[in-house]
Amino acid sequence: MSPLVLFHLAALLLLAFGLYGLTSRRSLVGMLISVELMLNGAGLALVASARLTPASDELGQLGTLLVMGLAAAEATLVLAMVLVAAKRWGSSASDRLSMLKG
Amino acid sequence: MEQLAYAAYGFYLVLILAGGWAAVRCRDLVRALLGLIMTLFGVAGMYFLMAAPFMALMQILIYVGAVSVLIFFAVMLTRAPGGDAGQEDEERRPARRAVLALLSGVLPAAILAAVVLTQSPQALALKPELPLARLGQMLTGPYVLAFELISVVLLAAMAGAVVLGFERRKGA
Amino acid sequence: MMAELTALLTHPLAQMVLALAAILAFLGVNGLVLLYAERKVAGFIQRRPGPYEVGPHGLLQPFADAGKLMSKQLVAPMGADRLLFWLAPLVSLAPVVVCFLPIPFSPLLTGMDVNLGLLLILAFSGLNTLALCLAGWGSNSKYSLLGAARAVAQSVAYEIPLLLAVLAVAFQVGSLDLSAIAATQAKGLLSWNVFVQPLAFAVFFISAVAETNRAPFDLPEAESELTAGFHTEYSGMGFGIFFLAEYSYMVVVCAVATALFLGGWDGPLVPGPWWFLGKVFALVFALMWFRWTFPRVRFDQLLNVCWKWLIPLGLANLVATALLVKWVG
Amino acid sequence: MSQDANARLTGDFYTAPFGPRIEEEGDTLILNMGPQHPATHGVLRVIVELDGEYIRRAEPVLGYIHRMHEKMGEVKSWVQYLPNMGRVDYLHALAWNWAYVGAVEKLMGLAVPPRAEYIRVITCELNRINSHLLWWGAYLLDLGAFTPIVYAFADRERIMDLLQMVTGSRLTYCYYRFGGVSADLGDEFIRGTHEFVADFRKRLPMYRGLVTDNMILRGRCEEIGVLSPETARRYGATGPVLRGSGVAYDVRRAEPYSVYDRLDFTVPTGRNGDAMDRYEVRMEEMNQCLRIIEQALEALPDGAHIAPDLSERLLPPKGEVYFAVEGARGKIGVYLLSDGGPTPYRVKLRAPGFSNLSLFAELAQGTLLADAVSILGSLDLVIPEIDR
Amino acid sequence: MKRLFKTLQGLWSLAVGLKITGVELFKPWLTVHYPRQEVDNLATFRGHIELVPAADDPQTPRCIMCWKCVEICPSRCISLRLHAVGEGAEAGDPGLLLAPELKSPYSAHLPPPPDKIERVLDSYRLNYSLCSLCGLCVQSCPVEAIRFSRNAYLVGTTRQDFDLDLLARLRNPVDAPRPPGPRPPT
Repeated sequence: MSPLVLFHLAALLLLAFGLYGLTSRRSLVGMLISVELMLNGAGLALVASARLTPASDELGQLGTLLVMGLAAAEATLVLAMVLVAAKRWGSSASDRLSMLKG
Repeated sequence: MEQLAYAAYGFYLVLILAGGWAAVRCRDLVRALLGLIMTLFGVAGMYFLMAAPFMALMQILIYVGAVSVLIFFAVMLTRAPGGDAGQEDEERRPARRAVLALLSGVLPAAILAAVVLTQSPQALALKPELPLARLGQMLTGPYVLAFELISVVLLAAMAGAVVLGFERRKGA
Repeated sequence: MMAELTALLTHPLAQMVLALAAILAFLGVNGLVLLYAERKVAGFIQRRPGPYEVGPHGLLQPFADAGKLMSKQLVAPMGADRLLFWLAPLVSLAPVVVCFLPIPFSPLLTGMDVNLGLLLILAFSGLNTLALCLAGWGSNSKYSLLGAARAVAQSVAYEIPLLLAVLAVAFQVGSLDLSAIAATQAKGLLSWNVFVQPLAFAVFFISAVAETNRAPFDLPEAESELTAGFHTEYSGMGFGIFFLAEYSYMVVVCAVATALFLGGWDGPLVPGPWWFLGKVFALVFALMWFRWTFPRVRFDQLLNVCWKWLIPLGLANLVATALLVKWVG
Repeated sequence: MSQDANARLTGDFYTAPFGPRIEEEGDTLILNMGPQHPATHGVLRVIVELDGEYIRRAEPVLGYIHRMHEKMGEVKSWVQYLPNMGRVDYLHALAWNWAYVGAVEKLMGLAVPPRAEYIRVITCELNRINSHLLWWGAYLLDLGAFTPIVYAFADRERIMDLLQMVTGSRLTYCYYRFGGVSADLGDEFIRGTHEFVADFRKRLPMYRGLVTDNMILRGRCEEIGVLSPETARRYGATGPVLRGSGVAYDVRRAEPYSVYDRLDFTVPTGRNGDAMDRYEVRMEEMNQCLRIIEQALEALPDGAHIAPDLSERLLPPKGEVYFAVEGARGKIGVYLLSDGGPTPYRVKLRAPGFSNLSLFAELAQGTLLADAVSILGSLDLVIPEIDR
Repeated sequence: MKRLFKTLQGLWSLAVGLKITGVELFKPWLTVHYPRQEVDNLATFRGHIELVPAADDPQTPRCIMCWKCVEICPSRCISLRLHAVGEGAEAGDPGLLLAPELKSPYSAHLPPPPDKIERVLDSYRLNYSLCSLCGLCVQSCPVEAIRFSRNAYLVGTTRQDFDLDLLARLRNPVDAPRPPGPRPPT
């Protein structure tokens, strides 16, 4: 197998783990962790493609960098949301957040 | 040298596998977070392997240093009152959910894997390491819009977090 | 035979292993030396002899303490998450070893010549926060938990001015390589960045004190409020490793400060590495001096210093540096 | 065993009356500060309910070193009760000595020779400096400065050497006797005290430079634990705590005893009633102590140091008496009820620390944990005195 | 502007603090370094009490066995034993053990002892672990037969080590006070 396929398979593994976690987890924080896994998979695939195919190296790395920035922003927001949710419903389990307006 | 690279790849893959398993399966959220961190290190190692050390270090700096600490904070602040701190709730019908989750996780990945295995282009030899200055030039040149956008998104996230946090303080 | 050996020794991997071994040895010795030095400094400031009984002038005291710590039973408190509890000290110490790799003791004596050395140190030293979190969480103690919460907020906040100060120097030199940065300051005393960028140095040093959790910013362990904060529950070698890690981080930040601002190995008469070490330990002494002089600040004051003073100053400095670099060259 | 019984057994007698959480949201944390905690300086236990680092409620729990001093007074003879006094408040032992001795003298109508009165003033004020110095060091220790307490101990050491010269002890003095003091002052003591006063005058500015003016200390003390004069009066606070709130109440001035009415000194007061004011009041009080000592040394008359023909087998007349002195922590009062027998019928000790500690729950509410430590330190508590 | 000034003033105060500790750093030690040096101010130190020998015989205590010290001691840490010799001395008669010229409420109900007996002190024990060093016994002694020792270095590993037989210590001084004055550091 070529190195490219190996890296892509690792990225897919991350995607699978992330999707599995996202559906099986019930707490917001657990889901956030799974999302981070998936984002990492995406980053890995991007960089691998950029480094090992004729595609633009800069573009791949920059894209991953931007994904990382997005992840940071997302984590900040989720942290705030989890706090509010925990304050209102006493739990961050997603099932209990079915109410539309608190 | 070739062997060494494969050995390193195997090591990182093991990190990713074990970490990923812990991240999605551990009932204790802090342990799950620890799994995530292990995975992040595995990915960082793979970046190193691809001679993209800047990406690897940014991965550690941003993900491990900032994002995981934030997640840790979230775990800490959402303690359930009953004392089962940072634990996932028990599922009423765990088997059904697990099967569904497994399907939803494995199916898309399997399809994509098939594509990757059959349609993958021939890999090139590793390109020379990208100089940092080049990345900077790209960021301020052709991709300045993306850079600006991510700045705006970060700012908005920060402002949003502050607003949400303040609302909480008022309620207390 | 000889040629093979030489080839093996010059292999980058072998070099790295050698460097790691050297760093580990250095860490151990450094921990012992600083343990002794801190007590002597405290003693002399307080006009007492400090350790005196074990060995001549108490020189063997650190060994006695290390022996004591190592021979103590490892106790995890009831209800603690044992995995996290014992992992935390290791997570605290392991990254330090990596942080030592790119530190340029002299143009030749560098563990690993990385062109992103600065970034490497910043990335790995951030892991210490994580260790404090794990320790606080895993201990199943309320004091530890409060200490961990403080540690998170403090190091997340102070990482920003630290980065800003470092970036200003990196802009000016145009490199993230510590050796390269130090090399630009080898043109005598006035070329040192502490005179070129005094504001950045001040911001960096204050943030470094906070990042290493040293007094007066030692809030995560605040003895008189949180008993010992995140390491309340640790005894024996668990505590010992935290201790070693703290002293190692002190040396790391002081070494970075030396390379970035104090001219690195630059100095007359004696060889470069001695100058480098001398400057590092002078800064370490300053940290100790602070600790034995000042009261501890309060948590909100600590964050206020960061947000109201250090970050604006660091930003202004960064912008000014960028403009100067752009216009002057 | 049933679940309920289990819960009752594992619970804590004190946390149960602490009551249910204020709000139903489980966001608060109940933290046990003490009985072994570096900031409580002894076996005081404070239960605090925290919201983050903010204190919702704080409640001191007393009694961990209750030693039944009052009850002991009923079984020991009048003379035998003397050594107990040095143990009530070990930091200002001589003031407690004085309070008890003074009460018995008042009950018996015993005259004290003038030299003994001046000796008492000199030694008691030295002891007061000693007490304030220890408070100073310990308070800064609470605030995270490790060195001042060692500097304070260097000065304390000199005071203790001086007091050892006349009392023979270094901490728990038992020096005053009914009708005088147990030993006379020597020339060496007088010379040493003069030297000490001169040297300590020079040390005070150093203390100011080292910490009092320090930006960090001011940040930790100013506007922390603001105590209004009304609240202070309501709780019966005395001493520097009350004076820090601007009430110039000092037993030495308000109800002068001994020869204090012949000595010239001012009663320092604060303005805002915050921790910094209490701090400044104590620092200035040390200065005033020096003035008092100087004047007393100047005016020290010759003569006997103890009233003659004092029998050990003392039988005071029937009656009751209350005598108060100004201790380092506030008003120390001793109430004695005598039925004419060989032992007191009832002894009641008024400890200033008890009233001052009662303030803590109100002052600490809504502050940060670190501020609560600062407030607790600024009250200058000696736990054995609170429990007695 | 005012805030900036205040901050600068605060920073200056930090520098002043550093200067003070920096100066102290180079001053000599203040501590008396115990095993090598000793304090020299024990002249008035109250150690445990000890018996004063009679003027003519250093082996005999001055004590007249009046029991006053035993009575006044708040913690009852002094105990003495004696026996009577001479005519009329019978074992077990507590009245014999009291000095005839001294009366106390504790001895008031006892018959007056015969005159012609001589009393011999067998032991004078001090339970030092109970003693609070108040000095009442020393003060109450009518013949100044007790005084404070200057022994600040009494140590022991068991509680019994502090149950001192003062008579034996008088006859056989085990730990005589060292000559005063600091010893040079070794």
